[in-house]
Amino acid sequence: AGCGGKKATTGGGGGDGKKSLKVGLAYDVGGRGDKSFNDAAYAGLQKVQKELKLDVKDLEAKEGESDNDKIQRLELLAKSGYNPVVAVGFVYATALGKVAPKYPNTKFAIVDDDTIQQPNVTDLLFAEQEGSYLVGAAAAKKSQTGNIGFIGGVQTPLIKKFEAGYVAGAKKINPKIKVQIKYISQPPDFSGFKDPAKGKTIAQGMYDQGADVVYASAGLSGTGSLEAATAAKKWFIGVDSDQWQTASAAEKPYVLTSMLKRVDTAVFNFVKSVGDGTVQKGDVRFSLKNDGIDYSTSNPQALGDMTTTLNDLKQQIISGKITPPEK
Amino acid sequence: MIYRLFARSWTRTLVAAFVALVFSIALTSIVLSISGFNPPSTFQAMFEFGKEPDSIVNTLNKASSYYLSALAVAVGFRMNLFNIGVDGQYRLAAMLAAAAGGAWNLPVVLHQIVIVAVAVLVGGLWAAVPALLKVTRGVSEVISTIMLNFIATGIIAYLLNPGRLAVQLGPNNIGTKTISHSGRVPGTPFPGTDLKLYSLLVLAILAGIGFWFMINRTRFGFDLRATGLSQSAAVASGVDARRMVVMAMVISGAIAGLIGMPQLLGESYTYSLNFPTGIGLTGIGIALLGRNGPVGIAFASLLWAFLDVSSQILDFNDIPKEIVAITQAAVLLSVVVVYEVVNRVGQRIDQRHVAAQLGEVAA
Amino acid sequence: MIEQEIRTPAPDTGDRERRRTRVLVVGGGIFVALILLRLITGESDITSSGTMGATLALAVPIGMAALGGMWSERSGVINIGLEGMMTFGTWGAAFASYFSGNPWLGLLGGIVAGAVGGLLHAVATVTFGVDHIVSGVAINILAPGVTRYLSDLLFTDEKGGGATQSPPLPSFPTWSVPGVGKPLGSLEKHHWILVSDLAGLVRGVLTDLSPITLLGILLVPVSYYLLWRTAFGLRLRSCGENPVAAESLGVKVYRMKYSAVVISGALAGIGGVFLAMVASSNYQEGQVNGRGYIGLAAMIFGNWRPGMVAGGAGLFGYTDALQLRGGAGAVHAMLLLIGIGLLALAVWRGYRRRVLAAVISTVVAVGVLVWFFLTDALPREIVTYSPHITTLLVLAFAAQRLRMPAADGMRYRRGGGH
Amino acid sequence: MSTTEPAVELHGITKRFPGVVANHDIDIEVAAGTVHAIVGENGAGKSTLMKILYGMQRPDEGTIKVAGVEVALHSPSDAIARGIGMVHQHFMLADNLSVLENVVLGAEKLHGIGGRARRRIREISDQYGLGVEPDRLVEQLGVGARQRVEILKVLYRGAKILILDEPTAVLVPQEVEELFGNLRELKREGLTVIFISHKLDEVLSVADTITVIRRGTTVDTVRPGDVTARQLAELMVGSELPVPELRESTVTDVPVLTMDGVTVRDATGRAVVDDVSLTIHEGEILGIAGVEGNGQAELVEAIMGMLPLDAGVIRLGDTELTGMATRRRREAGIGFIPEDRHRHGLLLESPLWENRILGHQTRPPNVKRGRRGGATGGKAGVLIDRQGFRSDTERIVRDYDVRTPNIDVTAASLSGGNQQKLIVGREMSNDPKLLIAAHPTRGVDVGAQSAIWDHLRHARAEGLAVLLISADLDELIGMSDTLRVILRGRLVGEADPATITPDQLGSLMTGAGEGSAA
Ligand SMILES: Nc1ncnc2c1ncn2[C@@H]1O[C@H](COP(=O)(O)OP(=O)(O)OP(=O)(O)O)[C@@H](O)[C@H]1O
Ligand SMILES: Nc1ncnc2c1ncn2[C@@H]1O[C@H](COP(=O)(O)OP(=O)(O)OP(=O)(O)O)[C@@H](O)[C@H]1O
Ligand SMILES: [Mg+2]
Ligand SMILES: [Mg+2]
Repeated sequence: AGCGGKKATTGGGGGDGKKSLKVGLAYDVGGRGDKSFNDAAYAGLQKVQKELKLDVKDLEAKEGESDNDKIQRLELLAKSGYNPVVAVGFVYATALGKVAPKYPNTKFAIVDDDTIQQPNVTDLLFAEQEGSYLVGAAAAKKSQTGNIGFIGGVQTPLIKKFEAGYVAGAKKINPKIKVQIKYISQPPDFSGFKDPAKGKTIAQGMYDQGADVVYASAGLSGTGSLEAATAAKKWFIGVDSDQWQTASAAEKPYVLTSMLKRVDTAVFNFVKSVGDGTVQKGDVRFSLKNDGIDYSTSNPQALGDMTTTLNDLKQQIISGKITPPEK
Repeated sequence: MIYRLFARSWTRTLVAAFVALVFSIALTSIVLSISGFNPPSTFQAMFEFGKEPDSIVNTLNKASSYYLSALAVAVGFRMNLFNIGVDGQYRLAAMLAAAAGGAWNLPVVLHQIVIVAVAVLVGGLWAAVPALLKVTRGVSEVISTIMLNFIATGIIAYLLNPGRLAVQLGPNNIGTKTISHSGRVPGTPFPGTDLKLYSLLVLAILAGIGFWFMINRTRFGFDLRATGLSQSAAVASGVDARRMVVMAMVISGAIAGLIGMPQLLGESYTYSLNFPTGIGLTGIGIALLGRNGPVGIAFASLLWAFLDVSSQILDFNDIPKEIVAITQAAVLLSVVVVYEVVNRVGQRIDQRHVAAQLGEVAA
Repeated sequence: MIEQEIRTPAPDTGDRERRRTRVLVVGGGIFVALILLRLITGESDITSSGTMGATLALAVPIGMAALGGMWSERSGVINIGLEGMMTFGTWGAAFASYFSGNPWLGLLGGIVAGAVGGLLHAVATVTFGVDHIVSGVAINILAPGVTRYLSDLLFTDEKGGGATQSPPLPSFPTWSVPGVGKPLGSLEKHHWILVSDLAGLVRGVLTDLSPITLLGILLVPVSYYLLWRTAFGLRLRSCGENPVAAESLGVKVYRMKYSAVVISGALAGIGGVFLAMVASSNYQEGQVNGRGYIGLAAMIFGNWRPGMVAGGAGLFGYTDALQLRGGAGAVHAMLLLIGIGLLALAVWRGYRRRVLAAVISTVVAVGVLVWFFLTDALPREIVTYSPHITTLLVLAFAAQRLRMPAADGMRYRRGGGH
Repeated sequence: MSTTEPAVELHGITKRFPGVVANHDIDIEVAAGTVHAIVGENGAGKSTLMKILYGMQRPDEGTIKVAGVEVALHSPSDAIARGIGMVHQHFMLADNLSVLENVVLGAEKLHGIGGRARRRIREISDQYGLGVEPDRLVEQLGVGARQRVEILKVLYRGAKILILDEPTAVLVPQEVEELFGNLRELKREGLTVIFISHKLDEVLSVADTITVIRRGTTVDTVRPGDVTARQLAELMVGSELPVPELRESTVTDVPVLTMDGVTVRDATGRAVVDDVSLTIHEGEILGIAGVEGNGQAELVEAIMGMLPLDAGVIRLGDTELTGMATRRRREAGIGFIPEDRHRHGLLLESPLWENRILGHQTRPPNVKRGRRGGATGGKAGVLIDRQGFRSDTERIVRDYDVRTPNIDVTAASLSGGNQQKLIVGREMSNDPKLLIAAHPTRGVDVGAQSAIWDHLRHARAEGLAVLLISADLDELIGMSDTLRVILRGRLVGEADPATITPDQLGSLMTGAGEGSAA
């Protein structure tokens, strides 16, 4: 946030003659800078701002807040003429379910949830298990010890999806592979997404016990795991965004790949479709098929020739020959 | 005149609160100015937003949980018992009550009563653990309740699993089975908004009255206060200090059990991954701000909730809304300091007054 | 009055010696028990260098908080605000190191930020006589608000920063005792009884040390020396035992308490520096995550004495390391140790004719052992909190033997004595 | 003895506390190399004056000269630097530190805190025959030894002027003699001693000069040869002293309190109350004499149920008290005037009417009667009766002459005597059968003192049984029907108050004259 003065706090109900959209976005707890899906959503928003030249407004959530706070946040955006409005994270499900019917002319989207049945709500869903499957395969290919690790930030259904895909992908390459699995915290304690110290300790433990590739699906805690990888000179797999990009020069060589969850693409496409009038109602599924899910190839030295195998698997998933498990 | 002003403890509290508020507003303004924002327009934006019907409802709803939480803390504070564990107590209580409410289908009224009773029971029992550790093993309740907060999280995590007490609520959310209509308490409409007031706000009011009555009108309340004012004098007067510790802690935990009820029965109907957390810790601050009195706490929780709610507009105006946290902390710290000073001045004036009235010059 | 002294023991010249032996015996005993446990259960991680290293890394921030608490309470001021002071420390470290690019300035920044928190506590408790717990709680509420506000102001426009975190920070160089890592590492691999365990222990403690870890370890004997072997320390402790007496002998009680609480904050700040810059590579909101409170528990467990306080932090760090690295298996193995320990306690109590206590211990011990033999692993959710459960259990068994400074937590007014 | 400058001169010293003028225009000159006594009643302002001289408190007005030089004493260190040392009325020792640490504290520059200091302490201890062992924890020491540590503390700092604030209060006569021997020794070495007491015979025996303080101001300075104890007393009080005495005996043969083989052990297993048996009858005041710290406090707490018994039986009338909770004992008819009214008798920050409830929480007029009254004797209700105790507080204030503007002021704002009268009034309410009175007139002014004695005499005539504990031997002898002596937790002797003198009682208290003097 810059030192801006007051922007419009109240506004007409979006009824200006010009059809210039104002885009609102409400983050999940953690907000901008979580190196995870909030950040990805922000990236999408920036793209909207840059390429579509639209007015944007992003609001943050507070830890431990109630549904009413979320309702007010969404209403604040809708009431002030922001349209479309994107809610980042399933935590907004209940709130959006109540707000959406009140603003039938506003287009809403929610990330990671499909429980709201409203005509003006688009669900942005991701097949994380598909991307995880691919990086699992990459890990198994890369591993010389036949021992790899998975670190989950918080043991929620969402993160378990990552785990399931990863394990299945690894087993596909090497059925006898050993996968060490560890979650940092348990819901409702969400500190596991932001405790790099523990992310580091756990990764160290995994490397000490023979793993040579670790996949951290743990938000910020993953940065600790990457440090451990660098110290141990072993492999690390990032999540959500391409962590090779944000890694330091010393760390880059150890980032094998990242599982990409294109929340940015999803947000951008959704906003664009609202502008085009081609907005899709109901579920929009992002997967390998439509590039909403992918793996990164920013460290080609590390990946070497395994890309062929991975791309082959990717095709099999897209074509439906392989269906990575969600649980 | 000054004597009159300082004669009663509630006037002292009022003076302290006022001074602290002025101080905090000044401090907040300074911080805002230094960061390049305009304090008056910031406050005005907060105020404008805060008085919208939506905000009022949200403030009142929030204040009801805060109030119960602070009350729970205050029961302990009144006898110098630091129940830092309200947070764990209310979360565990809300979770188990939600699970019970979802699992058992009972007729209306009975259903609600059972849910609330489970919450009260769980809260009280969980609070009994540190109490018993204190009286039998001499473990400081400050440390044990902090540890028990963590352990409560572990227990909740263990139970809140599909196959145990949880069901899948959405692709990414789990929670206890949703409580059926017979167990819910419909909200009360409020003019100008379709947000509803939690009807169980009345629980907070009742608890407040009960607390006031207990402290000021019952023997138990007297014993409680006496123990807080001077444990040695209370023991000499026949108060059983160990029993008081257990009783106060259990009552505190029982009230803590109520914290989640307005939200649970009036809004979410399930204890899921996004059930509000941390209210127990907020309650500590509010209890201190309200000087552990039922009326003071009411004002304090309203103020706190108002600041929380209206902070949303700051974000909207690109002002870091954490300024509110600074205001809250400043109010809190300054109110305890100012109260200490006011109290000391008050006592001195008191003694002078007594001496003057009696015309005593020498010792 | 001579007759009243008849019962007093002979001058305690052997006291310190005895205490030192006891520390060695207890420490050695635990170590041997762990080795046995490793043999029985086959969980090699129980004594591995990795576990020891992780123990150290997890124990340092807690130990710093605990040491800070000890300084403060030795002067008679309860410091429950350690959590907030650590938070200040994490932020101060991030601010100073990021904008200067120098990790050492980060250390300084963390120390100063923590000390400022301590100063605030001192002003409230010493000068204004506010209840110590109340002031501490207020500081714990203040710290996250202030740091978040400042982060929003200062970090959001930096690459990788935000309202809840700082950009990546410069890191400290690490250091190993030369010539130790390799040979010990190969020794450790053999899983020879005792030799490998010892090698693991030594290697874990002597390799890949950050300067902050070294500083933390060093501060334990330094604290001991300053508090028990210098005039300053004597004066400081006297304020925690009997401030009126201290004042009557010309000790500047306020000044001592101020120093102690500010030092306490600075130590907590070092804990924060460790969290932000060594354990991870950036400041992160909520990073302290209760470690200040746990430090307080470690301090109580350590009976307000540096050696034992460090031991308390170590115990917590060890349990945490075990649960994070080994997870359910290793912690499950610990059940066996707890069960046997409790049985031993029961026997000892029976020997001392404390029948009820012996019976209770036996019942608990049998319960734990049955649990061990009937299950293969503990629920993951519970294992995560095994350090907290351990702390609670340890306090429940040890609390009565503890002795806090006599005037700890009391409000003291200058000239307020009789 | 040089007759140059006086060692200390105090001129026009005034010190005000909120509501109290503790010192008012005080003038004293202390000649070097003498023992100068300052006498005055409880609360006359002696300690305050000495704290001013020791830099612990700043005077509001007045000047202080040490060896002819005017000084400003901002802290004890200033005083210490000028060779002034003080042994306080209440020991200033940290229990959990060693003797060595207590002694060197604040004077570490002299000989460090290690071996040199230890040697120096041994030296001083040997020189004055103090018998102090540097490495022992203070908590392991008895009262006498603690006092010698205090004196050593002062000597260690090389003090030339020694202030002793009521050093004899906790000593028995024989120990007092030893102490006076030490003081004379100090005087011979050229030290100046300022000695505070309100025990006149002691003062007359040891002092070279005596200054009398009354109500905060100096009234006269005299030489011991020129006055009698009686004259000195009248200077102190400004009027005739009230005398504690009982008229005819009202003792009946109805036992009220019976203790049989009562034993209480402390945490270390030592018997602090050892096989105590006694009986108090209706209309009888039984006094317990003993040096402080010989089990009196524990005895009282055992009767009140605040300490568990290790052996023995306590009965009130026919009711067995053993194992009964404190509250039940109070309900059974025990009133309790505690030794330390601030710790055990009052809620200082609460108004007087709330203090009326304390200790009587279950009885009218403080609580409303429960529903199930009648047959079971009216079980107390759970609600307090505001009207009831407010008006009863008014009654106590009236009947016991508690000086207060109203009953809404806090207990803390009353003077000590008035606080004590409130407690006495409260404990006499609800017609107790037994009153435990521990130091009932300690720290109370003369008027209040005789009022409290009157109340005790009156209640005794009506059949009250009283257990009286006091350090004031005149009070004990004057007010008791029966006297027992406690030593190291055991009742070691019985004395007849009609014939015994304070001196004889004193030797019984030390165990010198074992057995019965009656
Ligand atoms: N971290 C440390 N590193 C090295 N030695 C230490 C450390 N801490 C304490 N010691 C030494 O170990 C001994 C025991 O430590 P501890 O502080 O627990 O005992 P203590 O009870 O304080 O001993 P003392 O009687 O000397 O005061 C101390 O005498 C001290 O010299
Ligand atoms: N710090 C204080 N604050 C308020 N009043 C005080 C303080 N210290 C002493 N006083 C009051 O000043 C008066 C004189 O007290 P002081 O202790 O000097 O008397 P004393 O002559 O030493 O009595 P005693 O023989 O009981 O020791 C008393 O009324 C006491 O209550
Ligand atoms: Mg030590
Ligand atoms: Mg005195």
